[in-house]
Amino acid sequence: MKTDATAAAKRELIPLDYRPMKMRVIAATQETSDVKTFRLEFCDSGEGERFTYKPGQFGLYSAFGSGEATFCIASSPTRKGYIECSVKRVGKVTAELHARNTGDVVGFRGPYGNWFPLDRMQGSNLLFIGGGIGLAPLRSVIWNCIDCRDQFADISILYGARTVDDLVYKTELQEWKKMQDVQTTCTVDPGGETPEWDDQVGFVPTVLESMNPSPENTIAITCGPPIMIKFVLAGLTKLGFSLDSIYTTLENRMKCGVGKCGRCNVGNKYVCKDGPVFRCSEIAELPQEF
Amino acid sequence: MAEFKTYQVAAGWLESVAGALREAKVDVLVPCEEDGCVDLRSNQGLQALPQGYLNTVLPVKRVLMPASEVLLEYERQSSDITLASPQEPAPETVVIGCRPCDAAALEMLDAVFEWDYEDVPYAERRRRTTIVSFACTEAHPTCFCTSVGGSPHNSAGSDVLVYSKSDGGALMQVLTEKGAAFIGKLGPAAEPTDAGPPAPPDVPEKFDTKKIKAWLDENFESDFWVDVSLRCLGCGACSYVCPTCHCFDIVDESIWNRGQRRRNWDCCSFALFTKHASGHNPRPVQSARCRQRVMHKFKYFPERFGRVACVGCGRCVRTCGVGQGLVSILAAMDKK
Amino acid sequence: MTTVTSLTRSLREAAAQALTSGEAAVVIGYELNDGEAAAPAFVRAPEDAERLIFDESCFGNLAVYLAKEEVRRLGKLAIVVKGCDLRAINVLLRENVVSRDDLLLIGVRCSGVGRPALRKCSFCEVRDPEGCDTVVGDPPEPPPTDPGKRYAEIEAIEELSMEERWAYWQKQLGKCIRCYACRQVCPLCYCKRCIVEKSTPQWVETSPHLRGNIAWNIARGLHLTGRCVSCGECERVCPMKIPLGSLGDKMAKLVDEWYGFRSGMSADEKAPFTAWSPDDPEPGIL
Amino acid sequence: MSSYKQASEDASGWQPRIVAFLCNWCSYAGADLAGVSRFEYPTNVRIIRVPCSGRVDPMFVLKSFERGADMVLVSGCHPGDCHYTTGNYHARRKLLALREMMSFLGIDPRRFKMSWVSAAEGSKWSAVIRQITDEARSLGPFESFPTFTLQEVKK
Repeated sequence: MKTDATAAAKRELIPLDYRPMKMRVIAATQETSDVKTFRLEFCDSGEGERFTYKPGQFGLYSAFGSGEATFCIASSPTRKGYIECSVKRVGKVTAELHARNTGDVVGFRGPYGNWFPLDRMQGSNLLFIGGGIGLAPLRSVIWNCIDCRDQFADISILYGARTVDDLVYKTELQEWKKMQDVQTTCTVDPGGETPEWDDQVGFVPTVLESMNPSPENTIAITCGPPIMIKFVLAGLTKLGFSLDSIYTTLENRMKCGVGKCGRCNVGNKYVCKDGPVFRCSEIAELPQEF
Repeated sequence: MAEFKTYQVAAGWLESVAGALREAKVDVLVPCEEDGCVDLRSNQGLQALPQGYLNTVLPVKRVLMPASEVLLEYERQSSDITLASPQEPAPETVVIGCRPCDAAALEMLDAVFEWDYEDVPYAERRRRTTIVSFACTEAHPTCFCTSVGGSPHNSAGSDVLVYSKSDGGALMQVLTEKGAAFIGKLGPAAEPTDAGPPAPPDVPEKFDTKKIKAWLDENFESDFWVDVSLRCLGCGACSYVCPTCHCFDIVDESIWNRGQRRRNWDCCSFALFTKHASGHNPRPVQSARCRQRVMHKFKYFPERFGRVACVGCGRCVRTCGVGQGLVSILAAMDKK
Repeated sequence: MTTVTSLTRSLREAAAQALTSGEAAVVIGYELNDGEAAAPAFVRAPEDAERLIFDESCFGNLAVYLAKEEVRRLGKLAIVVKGCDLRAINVLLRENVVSRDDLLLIGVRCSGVGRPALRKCSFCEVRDPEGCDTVVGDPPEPPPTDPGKRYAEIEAIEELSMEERWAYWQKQLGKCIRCYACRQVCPLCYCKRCIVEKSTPQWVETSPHLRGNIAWNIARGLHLTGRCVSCGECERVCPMKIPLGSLGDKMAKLVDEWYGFRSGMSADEKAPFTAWSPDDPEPGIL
Repeated sequence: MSSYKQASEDASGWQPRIVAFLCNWCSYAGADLAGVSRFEYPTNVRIIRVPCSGRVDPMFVLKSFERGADMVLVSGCHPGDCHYTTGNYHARRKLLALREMMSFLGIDPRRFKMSWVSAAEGSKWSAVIRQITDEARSLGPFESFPTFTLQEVKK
């Protein structure tokens, strides 16, 4: 079966020479002290017109001179003409990207990987649970769902960060909160609140339990730091969610993005090809190396 | 599929074909010995071809996937970037004298580099490279090709398989169109023959890959990994000399506003291989990294591409500085 | 199987004794590996001490394991050492990587290892390891040649012209594939994060081109200056057979001649790069 | 000042590039004094100020060569005069080891210089620079060192 699949794939090989497309920064927003969001448009408008992607897919962003790094596309494909990505400054490439501003050119290869199961999500209640910079991949699918609001039942968003400053997409969180047909809850870790903070205080899994969402016809999608995911999964299971109805993304290191360099290999999966979006029931069967 | 023949050539064939190829500006790579190291090199006198060499230090992999190669070059202007492809396209290359195990490994590299996405730098070189392997006449105690489905006369991956004779002549089995073109360079010196190949040397089977796969399926978590990895120092020698290991890194190197993006060999034994910028490391200990290397070759790769990612060349056994041979690990699993 | 020598027998006894008494949780020694040469062994039960051997194939320097996290986790370590290995341990002691109290040293009196004998054995002056907790083996034979030959190999390179030296090293270092076997096998390369793994800024390029290889080998050579004990392990494990030992020897010769210092001869010494004297030679300083 | 430059510029217009790491307390002040005192010296030297000559890691020197320096100079306080007491003693051991290793590898050790220049030695500074610039010029471009070689990226 595997060999058949390989043979079939071989017939329609996509040539890849690792050459990135050039993209120009058209807006840069400082989200927190160390997270910056870039809005990028293709320098070559032809490339821009041919470019399509689905929420959850990722790309490799080049800061020429420092290298490439992998980030999800944080904007929704329903918003045409640009892509956005949010970058946390932690190392060499991200520091170099942070130095880029409006008008600068960066490189982009992609989109790569799979995407959130929009087909399966149609007609279901959606529960998004994000932590920290983990809201970036969720943001793509959240806006996608909001932009096609009538295709889905209830939409709930739970988002937390360590401190108020660490909350990303602050204006969009306000926007979501104002929407009648979206339930948005934000929380910060105990001690991370400010005197003006008027939402929840507590860890995401704790707040999740107090929200007590119903597993009935609900798909949960969660992204965030590994420790949060671990406890969110435990919480959701306790609430009656099956692992089959929970999705998350794996964030292994990648270099090629197309299943060759071996870096993101977990079990017989390449996170870059078979992921980054995984059903939690699939993840349960993988070696725990992520 | 075209029917390919077997040919017979007399002593001196190598010099004449290499001469003809070099005249046609083809890069001819042959094993050469220098400082006790046999390796594939071009532009050398053929008298340097060592007799009775076991195998080259580095496998043929390094011709198709060099230890370091330029993917692209770039120049930053004030508000733009100019990109350029690497200098020259890969030259037409003929590798003469690699071993059948190394050639067989190319099928595994093909599987990785040419599924779904086609890796252009690799595929370009692959198309332009002809592989003329020398069948083994003797086996080293570290060889184990027969344990992983190969043999000293394995024709997989080769364009021509050469059976050398003691008088300097050879029997040449043509296997592909590229191989037929190579024989063409020999002209009438290559006579078709019905002669069959000599008997291969005996390479004892050391383990059963099916049993190993079955053991691996059940033993991701096992003290075995901790025990066998204590010796491992976490260097990349075994991977770098491995004909099938293909993991790579992509780095930028720049000066002022110009630079290049390079692809370099990388290795899952290195602690930094999977380490995130945040400090989180999915494989934080050497036992996990050793396990990944074995699992990838004997479980994950077979599940994905239908064959083990090992050709039994024995380089890892010979190269390891602390006697951590893959064979002893596999044989131990086999006995479990 | 060869007959068990009296040396091996007393080694096994010493190891079993250390494990039985609880003085050590693990004995790092040598065992027979697939018939051929000896390989590192980690013995954790007294009855397993029977696996241990000592013969001329025990050339590896086991001191490298003392800084390895996974090994240290096993508990208190006992280690089988030759006199030359002890020099590396002396450096680890003086650099506070290991503490003498946490270490049980089983010294082996050695008459040279390697088949044929390693070059370093031909001018060995530490055949009788000093300062060990236990020492096994008969008094060793005196070394066959004089220690004056210590730097013979590099002296041959030094005699070449500058252009010849550059041609030689371009060829040798050009072969490097950056597998880092030299670093990993080195008992003194114990940094948690090597300079080549630091990317902000990237002092040493990771690509195996000549530029990167020169930077890497100079960086490694200088980080080992005044520390290297010339155990020769880097050269032994190099898959590309680069004569790495002569880089270490060159710097050993330098600190020997300029500062009268030889690394690892005792655990109390002060390394040349942590010491200074107003009268240090300074040829060529303007 | 132009007289010096004109006298020694070679036909192709090539000029040696010299990177100089100067300690903040002595040599940098010495170079400053040379300027204030209007001592002439060639403009081929690019000065990088460091807190102490002991701060100069051999990798700084290598990086300079990788990026096209024809000569590297490290200059600090005279022995005994280090602002931090011993920094220059450490620099002396460490950096001369680098020079010896360069020499062993066949990398011309004349490409690496050290000097002791105090804050009062403006004239010595200009003499040192004149001397090493002349030497760098006679040695020619440092082509044997593997610097960056990039193709001309065309628009």
